[in-house]
Parts: sequence; structure tokens; C-alpha cells
Amino acid sequence: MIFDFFTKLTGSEISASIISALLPLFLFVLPFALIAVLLERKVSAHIQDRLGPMRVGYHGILQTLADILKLIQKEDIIADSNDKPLFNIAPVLVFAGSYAVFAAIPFTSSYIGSNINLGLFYIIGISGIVVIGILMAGWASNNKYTLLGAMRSAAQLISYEIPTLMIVVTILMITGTLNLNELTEMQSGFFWNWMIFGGQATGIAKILLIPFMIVGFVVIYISTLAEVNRTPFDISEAESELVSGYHTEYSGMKFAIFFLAEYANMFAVSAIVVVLFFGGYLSPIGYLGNTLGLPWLIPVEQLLWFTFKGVAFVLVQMWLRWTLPRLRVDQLMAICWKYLIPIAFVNLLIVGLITLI
Amino acid sequence: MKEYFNNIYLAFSTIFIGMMVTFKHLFVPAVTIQYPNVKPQLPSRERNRLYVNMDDCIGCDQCARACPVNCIEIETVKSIPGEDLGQTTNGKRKALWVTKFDIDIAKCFYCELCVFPCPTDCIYMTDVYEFSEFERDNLIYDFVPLTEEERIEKKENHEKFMAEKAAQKEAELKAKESKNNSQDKK
Amino acid sequence: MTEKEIFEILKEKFCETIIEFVEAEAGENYIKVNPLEIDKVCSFLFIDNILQFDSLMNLSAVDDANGEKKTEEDGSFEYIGGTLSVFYHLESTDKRHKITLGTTVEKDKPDVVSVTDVWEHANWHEREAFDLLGINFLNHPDLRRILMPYDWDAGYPLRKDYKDPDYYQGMKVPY
Amino acid sequence: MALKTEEMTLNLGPQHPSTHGVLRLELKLDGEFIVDVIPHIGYLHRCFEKHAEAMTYPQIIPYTDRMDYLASMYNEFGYVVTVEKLLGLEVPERVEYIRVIMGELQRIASHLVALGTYGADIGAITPFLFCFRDREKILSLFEMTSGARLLYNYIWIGGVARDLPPDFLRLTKEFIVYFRPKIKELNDLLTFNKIFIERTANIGILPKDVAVNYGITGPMLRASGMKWDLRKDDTYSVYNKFDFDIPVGEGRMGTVGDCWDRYFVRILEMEQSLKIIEQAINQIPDGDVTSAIPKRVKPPVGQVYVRVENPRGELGYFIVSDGTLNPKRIKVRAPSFVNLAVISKLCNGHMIADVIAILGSIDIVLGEVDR
Repeated sequence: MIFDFFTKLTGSEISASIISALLPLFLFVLPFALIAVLLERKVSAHIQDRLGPMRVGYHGILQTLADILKLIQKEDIIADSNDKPLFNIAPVLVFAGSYAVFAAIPFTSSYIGSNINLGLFYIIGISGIVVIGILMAGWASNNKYTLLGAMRSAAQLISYEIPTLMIVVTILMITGTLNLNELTEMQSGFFWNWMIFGGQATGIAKILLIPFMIVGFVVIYISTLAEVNRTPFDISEAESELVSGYHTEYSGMKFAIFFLAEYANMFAVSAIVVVLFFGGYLSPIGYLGNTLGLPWLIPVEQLLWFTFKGVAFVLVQMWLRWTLPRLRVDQLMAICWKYLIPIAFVNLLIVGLITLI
Repeated sequence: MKEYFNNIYLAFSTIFIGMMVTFKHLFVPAVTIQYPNVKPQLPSRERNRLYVNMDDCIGCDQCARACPVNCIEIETVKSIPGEDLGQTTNGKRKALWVTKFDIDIAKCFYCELCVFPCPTDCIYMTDVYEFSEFERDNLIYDFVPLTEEERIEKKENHEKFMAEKAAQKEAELKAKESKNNSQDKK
Repeated sequence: MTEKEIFEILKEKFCETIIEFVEAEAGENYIKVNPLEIDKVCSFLFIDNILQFDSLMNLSAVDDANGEKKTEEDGSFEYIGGTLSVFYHLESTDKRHKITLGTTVEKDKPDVVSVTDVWEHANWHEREAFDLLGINFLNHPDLRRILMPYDWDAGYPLRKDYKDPDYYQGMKVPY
Repeated sequence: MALKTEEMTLNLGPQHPSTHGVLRLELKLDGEFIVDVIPHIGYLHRCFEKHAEAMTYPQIIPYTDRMDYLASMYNEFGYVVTVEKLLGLEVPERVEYIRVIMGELQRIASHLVALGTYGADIGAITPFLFCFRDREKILSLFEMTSGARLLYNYIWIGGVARDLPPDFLRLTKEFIVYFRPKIKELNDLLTFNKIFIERTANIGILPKDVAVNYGITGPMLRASGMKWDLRKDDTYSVYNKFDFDIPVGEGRMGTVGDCWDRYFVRILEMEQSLKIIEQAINQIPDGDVTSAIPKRVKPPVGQVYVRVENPRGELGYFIVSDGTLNPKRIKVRAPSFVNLAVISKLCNGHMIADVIAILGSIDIVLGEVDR
């Protein structure tokens, strides 16, 4: 795969791994964040009968670039009473956590950062770094609002990992693999082979699986929404209560890194949902490359499909954000512990029984 | 148990209704305007920057007295006989040189109380609304058409006239007194 | 019930503390009460079954500006002596009648008994009266300044003879 | 062994996104739970009452605009009614109708801000912009009548500054037709949203007797289940000629007097205001609107307390006149000032997020609290 390709090209494994590690950042994450920020502003504006940024470029398409330029120029303010080392490391950790997730995401059948067998497990595990980063940011800022935000955030992220994992286990029972590439390939064929439609199961089992897969999808979508701190679960940065939550004290480039991490995370969790339930990079209707007889076109198409599916879910996240109010911290916990976890459990049990058929 | 599922149902149905509302609004044309490029149509009663038509001003000081924030400062000098200041458009004869008519628009709070008492309708609010400045002093508007020298000249003229008048009076008085004195002597 | 009738009831109950019924030339009449007995009168008005004044509409303090005016050379002036007044506008939401109580205190010793025990509403209004006119409400649970800074020591701004201080915490006051 | 804990003091404000101005709340916290709330006000104190003593009666009107800047028309209305009572002045009927139309439009505009910012406090930004979009339409109506969008100086002692512009009534009718569906849209988007209900129902319950004792008025009092509206109960102007209901809180989603009730009463009130405006437009007589404006306002010696139903509650003016051109004392009984005093009672035992919800449901305007 891509790593082998670069090893051959450069002749050294180290440079090859550096290149293949940075590739998604420059090819995908940064451009995606740029577009997603603009998209968020445009979606919110049009929902609210406005136009949003209109002055930089045609319909403001260069607005995020201008913002980034502004943020780079801004003075990096560190208050006297901040815990400086932690304060500086925190945004890096948060970004590292959300970027590391991309290592195991299969963008196409021919590119996956690291095709490990424990891919799904790795993603769930590595995203835990984000919690440390957020707690660090909250603590090091030495501000009561950030501390409250960080505490809320930590509690929220850790709680919502449980329903996520539960649904992952549900999928695991059907597919029997944690390797995301394999998981995707198992859904190949047309869209009725996607996990949401019961995967490769046939006959009565498939029909029985569909409602529970939909429930599973809803649960995992809600809990991933909570894991990326989006409305209605954005209590950790609830601006009307905690000013800006854990990144109140950050400005300039460090703030931009938090921001970048947030949007990278949005896509990462969408990608997981896509891989688990919507056939990952697979096309629902077949490939143009096959019909035209151009095999190199297939990965490109797959990348397009993957991005399309991921962005669609990101758009739903934005749509939800600009529709819904915010939950209170205890209600958020109640949703997790009283609703999502029991439902996920029951779902797990029933799907387990169905797979026995 | 019933409440539990009812809650789930309510949550999903109400969120769905809300999302439908926002979805519809995605395709509603924007109600905002692109401000510096497109400017709003202002109604004729718009109350923005104050303007004084000095051709009509008779220096009666009524607007300054009506102002709650004292942003209008008026100084006048009486004209001397022989000077013709002309008439206002509604036929009032002007009798005062207005040597100072300053409006500190930074203080003004656009209440329009100065406009109504004006006997010649020469002070009014226009629909000009972009007049920010970098220096605060630039917001003090001077409406007097006279140059600095002319103002001093008018003042001096008046003083001179008054002095002459006083001298004349004194002379008359003296004449009278001397007359009286001479009468007394007689 | 009219003001007169209420006055009669009050007169029966507190003969010596109700001072007089004041008829105004314009506007409204009021019942003048001794400032040190006002809480008793008010709690009677609140509790009594016929009157049931359950709501205090407004509490306002006024500087009567009736002392001896002493003008300084620079145009500032000061009142020597004089009085401050506090007006209570009461209402019964159930019986639909209203009265106004008034009380007058010497400026040198402006002690009025608080009515916060009767109506919680009076709490902030009394603090405001204390803040702006310096009326000292006895038995008030929390008599602090409310609108002015807590460390404002230049006097009470709504008094007619109030003078701006030159400096407040090192800042020049009239900018 | 019990873990040793200590209270945390959190200063909410004076600069904070959802204190609606410059209010400072000193929160004593036990984790996320509120132990005590101490409000500190006065950051926007502009000495209105002191200023007023140095001004003539008509000059005070623009200052009253600046107290409750979201309901300027109603502040003028209240002040003007008070001075007219002191003067014993009768105003032409057309003036009264214009004042009522303006007042009710202002009530809708003010409630729209209250509802919109309340949505933003709870976390929904979109209703906030929808509400502001509709409010702008009302402000445009005000602008074409008085020339200003926010601080009107339109209602004068004895009349109004100018007669209505020619197509004002037609545009107002159009606005009513436009606005009715928007209320439904707001209901769909926010009012009956499950998350919103969860956040506001059973939060900050204010019982009726406590409300009366604290002097709470306006939508807050009505949400506590008391049918009390000065437009009906102590009527002024020409409100007795209109047919409208007084909506009260029913505890539909929780307990009577909770935040959701306070929110919903405002929505119902907007519908009633539309009803009043419709009737007023149909009944408005012709006439001269400036005929009764006195040249010099010089009331006799005396004092008067008059109150009107401001969008936020009972707005009372207590004016003492000493027979000169300037009032001797003006005391404003500001509804927000009074309503805010109850916050420490409402917040006890709730969480930080609820403080925001409660504060938003009180609907304070700091310009009026501090004057």
C-alpha cells in the first residue's frame, strides 16, 4: 500500500512513514477543516435567513483563509498565573488525539494510514488523549470557567465512550473483525450490503437485523456527537454559561489548533459511523472505473464516496447544532446512562441472538 | 416505562419538527442586505445627522435651549444699522450676526427636540448616517458661513458701534449736564 | 375602600402614631406616619383582613429641599437642616384599593424603620433609598449601597446639595 | 471519612455572554450546584433620576427612552401618562389610539428579544436570529413613524410628535398577517422542543404568594398563575375599549411558575397584543394629534404615582413637582429592578446552567435595573 510505495520511492522506512503520516494532514484534514469552517458558517447563515461571509472572495469562500491569517498574526497571550508547560501542550495533545484517529481510517481501498488489525480498538483508545488535553487546558488556564468546562468535558467524553463501544461490539459480533479495511470490504456489493441494512446476512436474519441496526446507528451517532462536544451536547464549551469552556483563555494560533481539532474530530467520528454502518469508501451503485475499464479511477471514486458520506454526516451535525438548544450537564449524563446504554445493551443482546440464527 | 418511551418519542418527534423548520429556512432567501454595497431605503422622517441651514437662521437660541444635552452652542452679535442681513425664506428679517453655531454631534442624542421650536425651520435632521471620525474634535460641526476674520470683524464692528453709541450718549449726557450746569449758574 | 376610610381605620388602631392625612393640591393624598412606627402600621395593613395590603407597589425617598439654603462663593450650596421623606405606595391585589403612606425624617438623623419584614419587595428599594439619599433603615437585613460603588464615600447623590468629589480611587471624576 | 470540600465562588459577569448586560452575579457553588446567588448591580447606573431633576419635563422624555431600551415607547408612554395626570390634561382620542398601537407593537418587539435571547441562553442560536428578524420589521414601522429605530422620543406630553405616516396602518396590518405564522414557527422550533422543555420546566419555580410579596409584576407574575394585568386591572389610556385575554401560566410542562411558563406566557401575550393592535387599527378615529401639547409644562405642586404595564411588568413613575419647570424628584419603579431581586430565591439548589435559564426567564434589561 501507500507505505510500501513510499518505502520503494525514498528507500528509507523512516522517511516513508513520515510522509505517509503527514499525507492525510495536508491532503485531507487541513483542507477539510478550512472548508468545514466555512461550511458551518454558511449553513448556519442560510438556516438563519442570512448570507454569512460574503466579502472575501466569491460568496466569502476565502474567509477561513483570512481568519487563519488573522489568527497567526495574533499575539499569543499567556497569562501570568497559567501553568505554562501544560497550557502549551494541551492544544497539541488535543489535536494529536484527533489526528491520530485518521491513521486507521480507510479512505480508499488502497490507502489506509496504518492497516492494523485492531483498527477500531485503536481509534477508540487513541481518542482518549483528547480528554487529557482538554483537562490539561482547563486546569492550566487557572480559570474557574475553564476548569468547570474541562470537568464537564471529561465526564462527558468518558461516559459516552460506553454506548459507542457497545455498538462497536454489536458490529463486531456480526463481522468478527476490528480491522476497518476488512470491515469495509465485508460490506462490498451494493448498498443493501451495508451494515445498516444488515450487512452480508441473508434471508430472515437480514430483515430482523435492519431495525436493530438503525437503532444502533442512532445510538452511535448521538454518542459520537457527544464525543465531539457538538450541540446539543456542547456543555463543555457552553458559551452562555461557561463563556467558552476549556478554551476560554486561549487565543491566536493555539485557539486555531483547538478549532482545527474540533473539525478534524467531527469528520473522524463521521468517518467511523460511515465505516461501521454505511459501507465506508464503497460506492452504493458500482464504479465508473469498472465500466470504463480504468482501474486507477476506482480509488479516486472511493475517496470521493468516502468524503461525500463523511461530509453528509458532518452536515447533519451542523444542521442539528443550529436547530437545537443545549442540554444541562446532569441531563446529558442521564441520556447516556438512562437511555443510550440500556438501549445499546438490549440492542447488543438481540443482535447477538439474531446472529445465532 | 410508558413515560420512558414517551420521552424518547417526544425527543425524536420534536427534534424532527425543529429540523424541518430549519431545513425549510435553508432555502428561504436572506432577509439581510449586504450593507456597504446595498444601502437601505430610509424613510423621510429619518433622524440622523443634524443640519442647519444658516441662510435661514436668525440666531434665536431656541434650539440650544431645547437641547437636553447642551450640544448646540450659539453666539450672536447684533448687527449695526445700515447692515442688511437679508430675510429668511418665511419672511422674517434677520437682525443678528450668528458668530458661533457649533453642534457637538458626539454629544447629540438624536432626540429631535431642537427641530420643533425653530421658528424658521432651519435646523433639521437629515438621513446622513455615516460620519465617524478619527479625531473627536472633528465631530464638532461649525455651521457659520463667516470666516474667522469676518466674525472678529462683526464683533469689533458691534463693539465699535456700541462704543460710539456710548460715547454719543455720554456726549449727549455731558451736553445736557453742561446745559443744566449753565442753567444752574444762571 | 377610599383613602379616608382606611385612614379612619388606622386612626382607631394607632391614635398617636398616625400624624395626619395630607391633602395635596394636585395629584394624590397621603397618610403621614411617624417614621419609627411605620413598620407597625405596615404590618397591620398587611395582616388586617379588611385591608389586606399584600403588595407594595413602590417605595421612594425624596429630598424635600426645605432647609436653610447656604450658598458658597463658587455657586455650590448646602442645605442646613431640612427633611427627607419616604413614600410608600400600597395596594391590595385582592380588594383592589390603594393608599399612599408618607413619612418625614430630619436630614441630620434620617432613621426610618424598615418594612422588609412585611414586603420583601422593600429590600432593594430601601437599599436604593439608602444609597442615593442616605436614609438609614433600621432593622434592614442587608443595608449596603446598591447602585453606587460600595466604597463611594462622597455622600448621597440624590440629595439636592450633593457635590461631586474631585477624585474617586485616584481617577478624576468630572472627566 | 468524608472528603473535605469547599465552596467555590464564581463571578458571573459583569462581562459574560448571557447576563444581558452588565450584571454581576456572585455564585457560591458546591460543584455545579448553587448554594447562594448574590446579585451586584449598578454597573450601568447613569443617574437618570439626578439628571431629570435638572431638566424640563419634555426634555426628560428622551432620557426615559434610554432606561429600558428594548421598550422605549412604553417608557415614554408611562412617563407621559404620569405628567398628564399631574397636569390634569386630557388628550385627543386619536393620540390614545396611536399610543396603544405603538405600545403593543413595542410589547411584541420587546418580547421577541426576550424570547430570542432566552433561546440563545439555552443554547439555540437560530430562534434568536428569527426573533430579531421579526423585530426589525416592527422597528421599521417605528422608524417610519418617529424617525428612529430604538430611541424614539415619539410620545409627547399631551400628544405624539407627529401623526402616523400615510401607509402606516396598512403596513401594520401586513405585519400582523406576516407575524402570526412566525409565532407558530417559533413554537415548532423552540417552545415544544423536548430539550428546551427539559431545560426549563420545573426550573426556578416562583409561587404566587412569594411573587406578590416580592412585588413581581408582568409576565413573571402571570406565569405564577395570577391573572393580573394593569391594562385590565388598573386600566389607563383606552385599553378598556379592547377585547383581549390575560394569559396566565398553567404549568403545562411542569409546575406553575417555572421558567417554561414564564417563556410561554410571553408567546401568548404576543398573540393578545396582535389582537389589540388589530382592534385599534379598525377603531382609530381621525383628529389632530398635536393640539393638546402644552407650550410650557409647569405642573402644580403635588405628587403622583402612576403605573403602566410595561412589557416587563409594572412600570411606575413617582413624580414630585414643586411648581417649577423642573421636577423635584422622579422615582422610577423599574420592573426589571424589582424582578431581579427575586433571583437569589429562585436559584437555590439549582445548577449553573439553570441560573442562566432563570436569569433569562426574568428578562431583565440592565439599563432599567440601574437607570
